[in-house]
Amino acid sequence: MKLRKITAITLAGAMAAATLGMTAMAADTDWKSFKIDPAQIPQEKLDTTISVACSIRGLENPYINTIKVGMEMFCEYLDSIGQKYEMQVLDSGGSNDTEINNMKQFAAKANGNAIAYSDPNESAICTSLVEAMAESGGYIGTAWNREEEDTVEDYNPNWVIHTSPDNVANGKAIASALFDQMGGKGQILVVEGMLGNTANNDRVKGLEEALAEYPDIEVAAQDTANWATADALTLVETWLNQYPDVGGIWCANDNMATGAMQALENAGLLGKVGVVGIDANNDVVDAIKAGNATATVSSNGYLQGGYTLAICYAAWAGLIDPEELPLEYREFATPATVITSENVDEYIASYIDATPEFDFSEIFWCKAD
Amino acid sequence: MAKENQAALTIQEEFAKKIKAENRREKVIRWAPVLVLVALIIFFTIARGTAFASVSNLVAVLNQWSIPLLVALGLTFVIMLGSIDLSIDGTVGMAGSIASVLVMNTLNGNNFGIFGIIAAILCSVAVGFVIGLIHVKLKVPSFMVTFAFQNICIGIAYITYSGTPATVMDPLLKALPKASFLGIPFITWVALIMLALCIYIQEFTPFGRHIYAVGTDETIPRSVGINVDLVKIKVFTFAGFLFGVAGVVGMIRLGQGQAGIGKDLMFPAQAAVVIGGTSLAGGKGGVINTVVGTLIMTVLINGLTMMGVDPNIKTGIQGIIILVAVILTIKRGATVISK
Amino acid sequence: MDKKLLFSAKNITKSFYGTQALKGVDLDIYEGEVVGLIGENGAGKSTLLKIIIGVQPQTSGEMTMHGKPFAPADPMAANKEGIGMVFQEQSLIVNLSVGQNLFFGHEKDFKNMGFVNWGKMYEESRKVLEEVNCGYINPKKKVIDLNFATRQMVEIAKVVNLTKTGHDDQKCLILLDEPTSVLNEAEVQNLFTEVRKLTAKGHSVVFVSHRLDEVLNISDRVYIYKDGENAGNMNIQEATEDKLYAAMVGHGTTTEYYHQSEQKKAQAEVVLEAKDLGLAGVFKHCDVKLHKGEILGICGVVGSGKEEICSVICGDEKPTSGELYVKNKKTNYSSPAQALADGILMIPKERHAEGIVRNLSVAENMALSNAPLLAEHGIVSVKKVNAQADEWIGKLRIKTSGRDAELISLSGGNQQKVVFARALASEADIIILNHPTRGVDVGAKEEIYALTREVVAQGKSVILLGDTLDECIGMSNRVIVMKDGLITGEFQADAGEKPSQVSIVTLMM
Amino acid sequence: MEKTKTVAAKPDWKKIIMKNYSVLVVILMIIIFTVMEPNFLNSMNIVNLLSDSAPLMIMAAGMTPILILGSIDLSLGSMCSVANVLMLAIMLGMKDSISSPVLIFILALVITLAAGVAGGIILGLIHVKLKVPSFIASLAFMSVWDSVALMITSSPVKLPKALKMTADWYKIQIGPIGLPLILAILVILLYHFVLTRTAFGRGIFAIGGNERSARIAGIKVDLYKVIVFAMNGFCAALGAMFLLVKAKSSAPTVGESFTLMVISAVVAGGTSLVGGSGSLLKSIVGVFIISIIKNGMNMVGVNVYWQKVVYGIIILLAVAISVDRTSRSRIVK
Repeated sequence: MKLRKITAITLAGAMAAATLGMTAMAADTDWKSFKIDPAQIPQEKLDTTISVACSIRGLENPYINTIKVGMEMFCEYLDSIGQKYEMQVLDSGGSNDTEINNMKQFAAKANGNAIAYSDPNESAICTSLVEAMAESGGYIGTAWNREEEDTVEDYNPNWVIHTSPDNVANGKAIASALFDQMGGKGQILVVEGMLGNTANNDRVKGLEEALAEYPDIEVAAQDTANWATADALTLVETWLNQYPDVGGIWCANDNMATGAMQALENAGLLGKVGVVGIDANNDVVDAIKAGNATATVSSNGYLQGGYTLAICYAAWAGLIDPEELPLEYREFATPATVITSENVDEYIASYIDATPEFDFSEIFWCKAD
Repeated sequence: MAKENQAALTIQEEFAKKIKAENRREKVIRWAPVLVLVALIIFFTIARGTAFASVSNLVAVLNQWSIPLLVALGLTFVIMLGSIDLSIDGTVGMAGSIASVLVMNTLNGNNFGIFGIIAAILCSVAVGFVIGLIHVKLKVPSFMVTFAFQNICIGIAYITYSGTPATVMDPLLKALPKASFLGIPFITWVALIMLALCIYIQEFTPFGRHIYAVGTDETIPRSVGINVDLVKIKVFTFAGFLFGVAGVVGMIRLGQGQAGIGKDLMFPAQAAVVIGGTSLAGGKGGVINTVVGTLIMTVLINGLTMMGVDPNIKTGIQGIIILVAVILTIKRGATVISK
Repeated sequence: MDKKLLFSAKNITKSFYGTQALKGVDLDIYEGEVVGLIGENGAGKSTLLKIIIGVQPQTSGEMTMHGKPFAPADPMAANKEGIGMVFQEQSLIVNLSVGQNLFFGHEKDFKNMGFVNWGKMYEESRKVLEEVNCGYINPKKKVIDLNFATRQMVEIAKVVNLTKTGHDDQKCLILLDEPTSVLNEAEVQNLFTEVRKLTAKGHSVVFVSHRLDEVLNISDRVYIYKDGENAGNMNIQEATEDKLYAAMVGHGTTTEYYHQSEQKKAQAEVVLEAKDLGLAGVFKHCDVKLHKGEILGICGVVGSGKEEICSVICGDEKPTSGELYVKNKKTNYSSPAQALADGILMIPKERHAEGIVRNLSVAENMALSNAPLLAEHGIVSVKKVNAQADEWIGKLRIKTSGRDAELISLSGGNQQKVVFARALASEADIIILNHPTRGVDVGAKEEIYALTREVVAQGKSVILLGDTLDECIGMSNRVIVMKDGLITGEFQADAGEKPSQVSIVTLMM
Repeated sequence: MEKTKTVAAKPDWKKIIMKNYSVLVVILMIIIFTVMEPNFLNSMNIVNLLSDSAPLMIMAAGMTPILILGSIDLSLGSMCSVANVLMLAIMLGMKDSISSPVLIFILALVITLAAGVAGGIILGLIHVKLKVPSFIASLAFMSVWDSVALMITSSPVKLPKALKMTADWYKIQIGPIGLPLILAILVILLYHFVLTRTAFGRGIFAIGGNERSARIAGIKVDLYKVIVFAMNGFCAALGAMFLLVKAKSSAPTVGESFTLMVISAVVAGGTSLVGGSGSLLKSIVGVFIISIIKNGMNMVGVNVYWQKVVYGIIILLAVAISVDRTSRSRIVK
């Protein structure tokens, strides 16, 4: 089980986030090993066409594509147990209003026989999405963005779970990896994602936390590249004229890290300046292996998309009652892996060279311990 | 005091004075874009010194200028018709994505080399042709046709690589972003060659004259027997060609093909064309104006990045400078109409 | 007639969307003659010319050119056969140079190794311009930098050249659709000289104009059309203005063209006074008084400043010196809207550019200036708008399919009538008529004159820039003459004491 | 005299249908989507269709007269973002000093609408007085407003629980139609009345048709233009409020995607981009065309990679069918 080994290198931050949810230390370990038993699903449920969806913010980012693939893997599992289903992707294109509309329309179509994974565009609209689903009687699991004051228990039973790879922790983890590689001192360039976006703000917050711990690291320049490769290339290209001695480049995602590396390559600095990003895009992972990039974070979109839907499915099929689930099994962290030169080979072997395989009947396998 | 002076003048003298003033104003208007550009360069040089005014930054500016220039050149002809093209974001991304999956890449076993690139450009030429055809034959406003094709082409770009963008592996293509000739980067050469082509078309072919005529008042060329519809279709097709070249160049520059290559190129290109002095009403302006316009935009972004302006207000400053530059190039007066 | 037939059209008809514009007209043109073509607006003159030049095909009927059947697919085909046309609306591309305009659409003739040889084109242009006595025009100049008269000459040069390309010995036919409307007297004479030169070489010219004196002056023969049908043709020797008028309108003419019997003396009250008014570089030191119930004519050549003085009074442009008093109140207008609030409204000269809104209906165009008057509590009454439209359509005999027709569907003269109706319907009591009868047929002219008389009888005042000098003198109570931006003379012109044309012209030139 | 007598206008059905192809497009799309996915017409989705389009509707109301003028406003979406974050920022600012949430909401709304009007006036004045074409002036303002929105709040903010009740009205239904859409349509009808039945409104059409003629005829061209831009700012701010209560949160980028969507909705309805013609009633239809396309595609579940392609093609078809071809002489740019 190579997967196990990698997930073992999880983030301290992510775990801290997980413990937040553990209000009552219910030692009900049975849930962890809970398995879907197809035999227990009533035939009428199996014959009902269930609408399956994942709501995403666009297709620019390869990470988001892995969520979609995760959903498709889960749907293969549904095939294997004889469940009828219809699958679709709701693309918001980065617009809050569109994402809410999409979810409402999806809910209306399915009439309650629906499960959805949602990556809210902004934490502020998380509950609006959940509400749309709850009103139709469908089941939804959210990931990433949610306001702190919100809890899944506000929308029992329809808001089944919320999983959160911790953006602050991710931002901090890659920053620390970068700073360590630089020997704890020097100048860095900061390439931010879209301004005003929750994920970006959290990641930058993580960077700032790390900066506080490394007093000799100095931010030479900081600007936005709107999550885009081309913008990052332009930005870094310009900066390199100004700060040729820079030691590292922190990027809020891997698309931008790709652009930063291209700029370094054009300037003949590739491999000499550390680059970090988040999302574990294939080209960045390859660059880590080649020694051209320092670190990235895999949030394992396959697992997020697939297992969130699996848990929602179990709720819809009546196998679990979300209200009975302990909170730690409804609000938890999914494993996130910091990929560095140390573990990059393993990651490539199991995720890039081979398509990962998951057993979706073990629905809580996705919970980071 | 001015009044007394005027009283002493005859009408003829006044007229001569007025014409002189008008000519002066005309000159200012004609040269305003260049003045803005020079002012920006001087300002950034003073503010950032050698970091801005260095050979390496000049190369960076040339690199960053190439794609906006290619795109804006295509747009210039469309705007000279009095039409508009919003398809840029899509066509550029589409051409780049198609090219990346046809040359040697990480996603599939294709290795069509130069033919892959030609095929990608042909795709966007085809899109330009179809846009022109629908616009002309179905009388759909160019705004709407190109808006629709912006979406269609972004979609096609997504479909080509279905998730993970293809990284270019072709050694020649990988080497190109670093390659330079006479100190000027390869991709800038591509842009400059296209620029020469555009100047040739605008200044030395009947087609170029016909574009002006159609933009001024299309009933006139029609009455002379010129096929106005064909002129329009040709312009959109040629724009498609330039967007395709921009897409391929973007792919080469990025080392990767993705829909995002074209993202956010469109509005800055529109701004660049107008800042340069090409009129949105059509019939006025040209390729050279666009060269200045795109340089202003590129230098502005480059300089503001170097200044380390708070990203939150950077776009705002850009907007204000665009506005100022345009205000300088505009004729005013009670009888002037602006839409 | 010993001359050779050059062009012939027999029984041409044309119907547009159900209306019959031409019901069967004929036109025979012999080599080396000038044929005048006259008729009221909508008589079918422009339609016939468009058919001859190939802009639109006829519904039925035959044409021959050089004795061969002739059916041009487009203007270029017509040019090849030796027919060229100067359109009523200017057809130069203002952002291109004179030379590029002259050879517009024929650039391929100068192509060399893929490049257009502009140098050669400009050389050719110079020759072409010299041929029509316009050698002073620099072919490299952009058209936008030329005045209207010069543009008109370029236009004529272009047509003359087009019809000659390739066939030096071929006889040409040149169609001039109201070519003189933007020219001053001297330029008209110059144009006529050119026309004569062309005909001396055996070429033929069709000349369309609403100015009968010009038609009589230049033509050898005159064709008259009425309502899309032949209404006769006559040699110039037998034609007089009265005869032509009778044939066009269909009933006897009145020599009391300007209704002078109804002309009343102006009242003493001054409604508008300009003191030392000036616009830098255009006119200055202008003192003008307008009395209640008066028609004040302003005469002058193009460029004398008479147009601009109207622009200033109606608020379109701000004066650079002097003062303007309206009803004893000092004013400082920055827009025509402010002038309208004081009761001043202008009927502009450039109908298409400044007069009409082409895609609005007849009724809406008429209500542009007085919409607030047609409103109750701020809400415009559609009933009133429609009633107003119906009233004026009747009064001015406007030919339209209805008050809801888009204005662009009307013929030029009828559009002008709509603009006229707008001014009369508004409550403005100082109306500036800037060439109110331009492009309007003789019958409608008379109606406009009668209405103008009616307007002043009601106590309103009018400033008139006449389309002809005759009109200006005939209509006005008083005439001001301008030259080079200064007022050079003033004449009382009440009925019975009209000044002579000569006395005015000497002050104009 | 008799030949010029005007004939009483008979209803010309052919012309009426040609002028209203966009309605046919809506009906056609409803039929096609229902055939493909019967749930398209289920009660819940009808409710969605009739309430989700409210923000788009209200913004289309502001944009339509601008297009009738022959102008364009590309800063609409960014203005909406500014109003969106501004309103919530004001609400949060007043939260501690004023106890009544309703009062807070109303005060914040009034200030926001005023800000929208002010923004519109600034843009209008720059366009009118400095003669900057609206396309480029609004393009510059798009950048400026984007920055202003980010300076007000750089991150999305949620409506605090204490004020959540102020968003409840958004879900009120009258029959199948949501209150927000009713409000939006009321605004449109009122504005439509103003446009067709006041001197101001008639002036707008005249200016769009021929600005010189309108000016010479004594229409207050500059004033009217500025008013139209101010109204557009007002509508953008109202739309921003709708988005705020709909999402129960504000975001500095919320309006971004609306600009082109609004313009395409208005044009799809049949208002021409060259100015002089158009109607707010047509824009209602146009908004439904866009909303139905988006809704229908989600209903049918188009493959995600194909979604944009399908969206583009349907919009193209819809506009190609509904574009006004009754005026033969019109030049399309």
